[in-house]
Amino acid sequence: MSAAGGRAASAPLVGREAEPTIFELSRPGRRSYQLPTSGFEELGPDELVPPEHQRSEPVALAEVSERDLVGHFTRLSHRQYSVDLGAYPLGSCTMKYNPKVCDAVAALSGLSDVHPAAPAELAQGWLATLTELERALCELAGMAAATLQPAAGAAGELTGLLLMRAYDEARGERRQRVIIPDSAHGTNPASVTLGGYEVTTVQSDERGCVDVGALRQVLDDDVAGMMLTNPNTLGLFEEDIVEIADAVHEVGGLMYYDGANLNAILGVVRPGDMGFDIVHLNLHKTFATPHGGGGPGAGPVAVAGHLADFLPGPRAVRLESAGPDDPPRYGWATPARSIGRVHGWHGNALVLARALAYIEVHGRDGLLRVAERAVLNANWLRRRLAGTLAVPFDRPCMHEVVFSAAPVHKRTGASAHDVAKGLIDEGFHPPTVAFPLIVDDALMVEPTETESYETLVALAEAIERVVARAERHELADAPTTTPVRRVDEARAARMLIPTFDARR
Amino acid sequence: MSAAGGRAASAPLVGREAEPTIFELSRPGRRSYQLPTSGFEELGPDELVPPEHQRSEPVALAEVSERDLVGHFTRLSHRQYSVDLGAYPLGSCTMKYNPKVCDAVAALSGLSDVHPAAPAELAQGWLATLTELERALCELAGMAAATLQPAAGAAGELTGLLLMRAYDEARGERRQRVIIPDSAHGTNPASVTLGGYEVTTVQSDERGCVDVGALRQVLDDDVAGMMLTNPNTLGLFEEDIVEIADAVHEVGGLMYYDGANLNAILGVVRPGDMGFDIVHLNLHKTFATPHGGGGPGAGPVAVAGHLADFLPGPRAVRLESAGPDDPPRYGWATPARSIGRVHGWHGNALVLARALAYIEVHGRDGLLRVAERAVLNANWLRRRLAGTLAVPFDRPCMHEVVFSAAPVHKRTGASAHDVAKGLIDEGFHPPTVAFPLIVDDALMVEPTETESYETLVALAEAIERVVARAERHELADAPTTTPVRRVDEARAARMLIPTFDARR
Amino acid sequence: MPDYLPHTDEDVAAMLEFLGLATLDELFAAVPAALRLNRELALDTGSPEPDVLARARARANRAAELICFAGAGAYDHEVPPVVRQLASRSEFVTAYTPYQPEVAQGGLQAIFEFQTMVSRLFGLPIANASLYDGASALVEAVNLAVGATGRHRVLVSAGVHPNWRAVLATFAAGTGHQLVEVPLTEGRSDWSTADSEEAGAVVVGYPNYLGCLEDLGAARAAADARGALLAVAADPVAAGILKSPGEWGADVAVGEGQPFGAPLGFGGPYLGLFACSSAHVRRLPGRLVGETVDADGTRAYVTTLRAREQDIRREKATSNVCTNQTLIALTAAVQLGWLGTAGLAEVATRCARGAQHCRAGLLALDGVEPLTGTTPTVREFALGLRVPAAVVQARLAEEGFLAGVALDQLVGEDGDGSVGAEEAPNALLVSVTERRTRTEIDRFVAAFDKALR
Amino acid sequence: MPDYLPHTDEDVAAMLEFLGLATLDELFAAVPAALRLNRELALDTGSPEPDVLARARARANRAAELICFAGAGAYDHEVPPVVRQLASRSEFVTAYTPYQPEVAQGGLQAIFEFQTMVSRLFGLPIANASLYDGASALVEAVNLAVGATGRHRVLVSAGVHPNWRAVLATFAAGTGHQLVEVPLTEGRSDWSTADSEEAGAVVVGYPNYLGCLEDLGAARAAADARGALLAVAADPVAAGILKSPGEWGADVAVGEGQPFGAPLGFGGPYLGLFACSSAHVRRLPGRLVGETVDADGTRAYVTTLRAREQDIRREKATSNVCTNQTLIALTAAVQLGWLGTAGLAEVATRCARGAQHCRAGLLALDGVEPLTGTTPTVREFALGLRVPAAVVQARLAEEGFLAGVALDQLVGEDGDGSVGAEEAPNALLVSVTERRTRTEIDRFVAAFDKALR
Ligand SMILES: Cc1ncc(COP(=O)(O)O)c(C=O)c1O
Ligand SMILES: Cc1ncc(COP(=O)(O)O)c(C=O)c1O
Repeated sequence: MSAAGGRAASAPLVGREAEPTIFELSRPGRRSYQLPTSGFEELGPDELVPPEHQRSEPVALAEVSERDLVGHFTRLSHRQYSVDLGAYPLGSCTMKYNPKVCDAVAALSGLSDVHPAAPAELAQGWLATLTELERALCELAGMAAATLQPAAGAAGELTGLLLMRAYDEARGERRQRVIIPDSAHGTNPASVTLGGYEVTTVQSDERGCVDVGALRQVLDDDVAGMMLTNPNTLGLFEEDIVEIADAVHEVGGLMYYDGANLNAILGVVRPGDMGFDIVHLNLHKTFATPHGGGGPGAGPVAVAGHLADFLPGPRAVRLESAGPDDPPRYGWATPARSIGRVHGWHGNALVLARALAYIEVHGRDGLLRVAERAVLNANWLRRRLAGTLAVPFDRPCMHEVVFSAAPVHKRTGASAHDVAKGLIDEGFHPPTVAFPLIVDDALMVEPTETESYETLVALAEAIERVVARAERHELADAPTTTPVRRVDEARAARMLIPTFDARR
Repeated sequence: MSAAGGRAASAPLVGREAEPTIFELSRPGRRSYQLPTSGFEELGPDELVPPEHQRSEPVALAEVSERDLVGHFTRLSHRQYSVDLGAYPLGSCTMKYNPKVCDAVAALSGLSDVHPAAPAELAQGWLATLTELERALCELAGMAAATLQPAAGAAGELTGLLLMRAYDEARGERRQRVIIPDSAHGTNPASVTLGGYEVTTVQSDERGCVDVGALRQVLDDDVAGMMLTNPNTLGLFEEDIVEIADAVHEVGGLMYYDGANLNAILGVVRPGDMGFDIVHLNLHKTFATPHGGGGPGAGPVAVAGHLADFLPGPRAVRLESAGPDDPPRYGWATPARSIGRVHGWHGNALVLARALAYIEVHGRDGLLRVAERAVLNANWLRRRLAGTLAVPFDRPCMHEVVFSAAPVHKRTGASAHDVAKGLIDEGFHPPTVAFPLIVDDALMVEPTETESYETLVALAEAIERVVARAERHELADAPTTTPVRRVDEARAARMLIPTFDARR
Repeated sequence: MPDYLPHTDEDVAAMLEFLGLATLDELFAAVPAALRLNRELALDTGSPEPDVLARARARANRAAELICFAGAGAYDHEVPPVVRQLASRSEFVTAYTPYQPEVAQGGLQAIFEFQTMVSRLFGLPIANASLYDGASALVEAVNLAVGATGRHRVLVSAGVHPNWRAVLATFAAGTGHQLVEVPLTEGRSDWSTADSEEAGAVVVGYPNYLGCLEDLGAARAAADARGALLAVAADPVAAGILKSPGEWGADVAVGEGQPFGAPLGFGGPYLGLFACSSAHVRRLPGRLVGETVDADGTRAYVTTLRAREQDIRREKATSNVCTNQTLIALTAAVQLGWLGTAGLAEVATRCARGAQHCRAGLLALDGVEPLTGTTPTVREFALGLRVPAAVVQARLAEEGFLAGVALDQLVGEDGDGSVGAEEAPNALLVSVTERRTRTEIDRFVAAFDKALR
Repeated sequence: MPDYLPHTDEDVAAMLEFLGLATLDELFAAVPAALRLNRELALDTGSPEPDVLARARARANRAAELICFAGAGAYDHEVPPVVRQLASRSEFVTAYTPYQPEVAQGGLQAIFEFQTMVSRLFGLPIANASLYDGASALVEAVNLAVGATGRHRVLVSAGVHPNWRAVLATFAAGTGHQLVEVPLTEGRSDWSTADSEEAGAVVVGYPNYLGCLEDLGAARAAADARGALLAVAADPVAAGILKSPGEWGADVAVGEGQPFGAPLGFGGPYLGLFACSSAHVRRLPGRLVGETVDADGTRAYVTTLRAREQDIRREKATSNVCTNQTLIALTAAVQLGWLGTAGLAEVATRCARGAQHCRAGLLALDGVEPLTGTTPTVREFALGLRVPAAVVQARLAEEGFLAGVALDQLVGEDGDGSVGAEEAPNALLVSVTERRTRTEIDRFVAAFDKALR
């Protein structure tokens, strides 16, 4: 007998049982689907597909009633933390509140029901959206032009590296190395490899920033460029950025800006003005695309003028108008020396539309406030918690702050990981743990600008309580209030069960 | 300091704390609202309202950020059981699964953005919707015409009683009494009073049905009519319905059908064919309007031909077409001897549109299946649990079954109420308790047709386990898995706190 | 044959066997054969969802596309995506009345908050958990007043919405209340016309349905003179800038809550708001949520004073109300949470500002006269036109506007105490909400001018 | 100045004071003054939500209103209200990547179910948690094959979607793969044209982008002959009635998951599907959810084999993918849960049925030729027209149809191994989904006839 789809015992509201998989809820012969009346006689696969191509049996999916489908996924949703439930201070992830108006924009039929290969004349609204977003992003980044195709930050990074490469080749060069700081996000080195470069890591200094001396030592004319995020992944502003950029430029390298931390500097300082040549922007972080449990995002890449010709294509462009009073018209154009496509179509278009709406609602004034409040919140927490956790780099931070639980760990045996689990029982999603790698027992807190003063206080108090529990050795069991207790991650890798069918 | 809007500790997923009220989350100066750019100079109340009418201070509402608004109501939603989380076998309430397509219909701008006083020429689609629904309901009820105005079942009842009254008066009579069985829902006697009649209660016999002998004893020419639901609130079909109707008609009374239980007989037998003259239908029960935590519903009233002239108005009607090929046209008409309006406009229109969609998706075939499966499910549970709980009227039931926990109560001290609380910990919403009043320790179970066999089995097993726990005297504490434990209802009435302001 | 039922053929067979039955039909053995329908219902067979959606789309209405200047109790207010999204969470939508408070704290707390908001809005300490609509709230208010005073005579201002008065009259046939209409003079109730017999209630609108500010001091005096309670039918948006009914001394205040987050929806589901003084709490109609504690002493909510209600009190209940408008009340709590203190005041101010601009513009046209003299109005106003209102409506619809509400639709060709028979066909009630921009209003006035010619 | 920030002026003042700062600007003291923007951004000031929504509405596209016969990897499939509603639950939408499994079981379990569904669909035991889109999944498949074989040469059928091939080529500039195009003959890959050197991967579409059924046996043989892995780019809907890539012997199967619940959305966000044989699990790109237990032994889910991923393995990771398309994968799990075994087969069958009817109708017209000879097609098909495809598209748009995809838009005016230079401008790819009724198709054919004249 299959499981009962109407039993809510897995909903934290009324129980703590495991939710059956949809396959366990399945019963042959049940169905949810309804298709429109087509008016066709009922030809089956036999008449439609040559025998050698026919599937012997239909794909065995779950067979559930609509009622069980709804019960199942609604209960699953109750087993999922989210920004809409509470603060989500994951450092580097910028889990801010996402205005619902952006959902409404993305749901508009006039945008969402458009085929990506529709002729440009039938998709003028979309082309206008893309060109306006490109313009706004370029203004925010201090860049000349952008591609909106990359589907996430990492895709933007790789695109940027291929731009470096194309630029190199156009110069007749074949540089081999790209420099990244040891604090860099893991996508940076991974993208460097995929871009066909070797990674040269440069140490951070005791202030948590790029060691300019060490940098100079690895710079030579084999260096295609350097990837940096500023503020960096420690939440610190690289004050020597001009010196760094100059040094890289001197050896003929390009500066790449990892825009995952742009939230901190909107309207304050622009990557282009810091000397960067290529910038990717994580729209799903800064521009309030809800993160969807791991995407979709968007990672547009903006570049300085000398790189515009290499951008992926086609790009939406505004066409010359026939007359001054004619409405604007838009078309597609591929840059002269384009590296080619980096997405099957035009990028994550509905995410792009959301980002434009976010920018429009906030405007230049609102975006500046975003940065100010994000930095204010992080600094307040840094100062407030300095007595509770270690602050490895104790100076004003930008939009996030990295603490270390190492002293607590040493004293009590409770690691950053344990502190994180303890915080769950306090009603908060934990900060990022174990990143950046250069800080022991890192707890990386990014409150974002949308959390209130009261929430910051409550979060600080919760962390203080958790550390106190650590001192009393009470964290080993945490979390205790969640539908499942601490999950055995090692076992998952050791006894791999990647599908329901692998259980047997 | 106000409460922290970003703390999720009240979400059952991560905690068990109380959720602050929105007033506790409030901080003067915060805001969510955004209004469209109007283009007006900023005149204030002083220029707009004469001084003696001006409010001295703005209405003190909560002041929260959009983020806190979302956190608060999302967390509240996690503290609320619902059909979409699991089975809701509340007897008499027909808590079936509501197809989401009905939500989509009600959300269509072309329907939901229409002003109720729009001229008929601009609202043809709505008038068509109303006439089609009226036709379908009349066919289902076996009646001639209907009003769609009543906003719920009780409003329909009162409308029906006023129709009786108008009919009486048109006959030059002034009857004083209306008969209802002792098993009737509380709205029936309450409506009778508001209709200006006196209630005469007729006992049920040992089979749970109207005692026809007792009925005859109270029938005379002062009786305006009788209200009955069939199947009745015990889930039993009144087999003597023809005799009952004849007897009432003989003394000149009208038969009123309380349609809250129509789900059981869709397409099987019709109130009109049973001899009823007036029928109200609870669209929010049978026709899958989600119940909304207590409404909105809709309670259309359908009547036999001799009462059509008395119906409330205006009613949407199909007009004579100019030519045979012309599209249908619709207008409003008020019946000749109408009792008048019973709703500020045309009834709960969007609920009516949902009901029509439900009827269309199911069709005549699907509606019959609804009744069959609803009755099948209830009977299966009746039989299955007959050894666990008492079945006061042990014969085949219709769409619901009334058990009694009285023997358990006597044996163990655990009442139907305790059993209900125990069932919550099993992951089920409890059945209706303490109704109908004529059964001691009643547990009234209406599984509805949308719950699966597996769910019925799980529910039965859960009830068995709870009764076993009762035997072990383990229920006094239940529920234990919920965000709040057993709620002190007596205290609420004794120390009335009906608003946040009354707390002080 | 797609539907929503989970039963496989095997399920049906196994369940029937368990019951000792051979066919589904035998489940209905208790139904006398002679009564059975024994034919198919004269309805279509079931259609798949996409077909039904397409059919519903085909029933779209032209009025939905027009820029709305119609009001009369149903208003085109801003409802932001955030409110729609929160209020449509399925936990709220698919719950029943909170009979089991332990698993219904979400809905209960939201309604507790709603009650608090309504109480503050109307300046009265008690508010219930909703009634069907403004009209039904008024019926209950009158029932309460009659019950409290024991007097069946009710003075009803003709400034109360004509549909609400019609509903009052319908239900008065059952309760036996005697309704006395008090006519308007220049848009205000003229209490001097009513005889001075004792009464149970005095009922007045604020602003009244023609948009005019009534003198509630006079209404209170009229009530006191007759030993009656004062029931005020208040516009809850205008209440954002007006002295509250409670402050004016009302015993009961009712209102139509649609402006707080409910779509126009062709008139429903709307929301009856109901507030009263503490003296009358035990006569309160409908549900009431109260705060209490759970077994651990944690704050909790529950429906309370249930002994008033029909399921317990039966024929002696304060009202017959059971299912109500809870979801719309919850929506209103979300919408008022979104508006907040400043937002509600701002919406009310904007409506008034737009209405004044619009009124001035229209009155400057040839062929437009005020219908209520110089009495101050807030968010809507009544005009007498040179041509029938229906004609103007039809012409303006061509220009993309819903011009307002033709008053003969509400009061009939013969008029009533608010609008006379001569005025009725040419009378138009125009309303402006915060959604109307200055440009829209100016275009509307220009189009109106054309339509009058 | 409405926005989403909760800070009152007092909050800001108090927080600054706590930090010993006088102004917000001092927070940015670390930013060298010379770098500061010191002007306002050249963007508009913030607009209230209703204005922004109105602006977005004004950017609506004509294509959205047309009856869609376009495909080429992006299809107009039925997405029912129930799927939209479930997939847009805010817990799913506003969560992050599940770094804390104890509070992310909901998303994790949904993705575990998604992986199982994709695995069954493609007939391969391992499926990951999503990639960006079909094109990026193909890039990762080739990377995996090259990594597994150590061979950089890759044979790519010209029947693989031209945009995907373009993306492959772009990224090959970084990885150094050598891509060899294998042309089509009558719509099928002609492996005989490729030299027989060793290769890392053989890549083929099934059906290919022109709608034709490739001989996967021949593709498998071509791979075996060169020591290559076989990577199949499969249409996941057609897979509902076709022998699975796994059954054909594919080592990796990828696909564009858009048809499972994602709107056309002008091309994104879509969903890269990726499945492979167990041998390659440690080279798998992207996230993988696995089942495990919690401390109490209760079943639980967690992302696993994380040592492949960039945040741990850095430059040695199997891929650089981090943020991905989780919500779209979850949507696909809901949609496939809704379709079920019978539904997916039915959708695939209906597409084929409609496409065959449409194809026959169009081929019967004067001025329409098949572009792929007699090779069997399933749900879409390519035609050569008498007039340029763009002209037909424009004319049919007037009649309310999106006529298909003009192939020169994909392959360029000069064509490629799938469509020759002479054919390209007049070539049209037509696709039919289960949403197209017979009446619509017949009307389309009639309008097409007119458009050709
Ligand atoms: C600093 C940094 N760089 C790059 C990335 C990669 O972006 P994405 O996850 O969108 O690929 C992230 C996000 O995870 C990040 O935090
Ligand atoms: C048997 C019966 N009659 C009448 C009613 C009253 O209907 P409503 O709640 O819609 O007013 C109900 C529902 O509660 C009921 O179950």
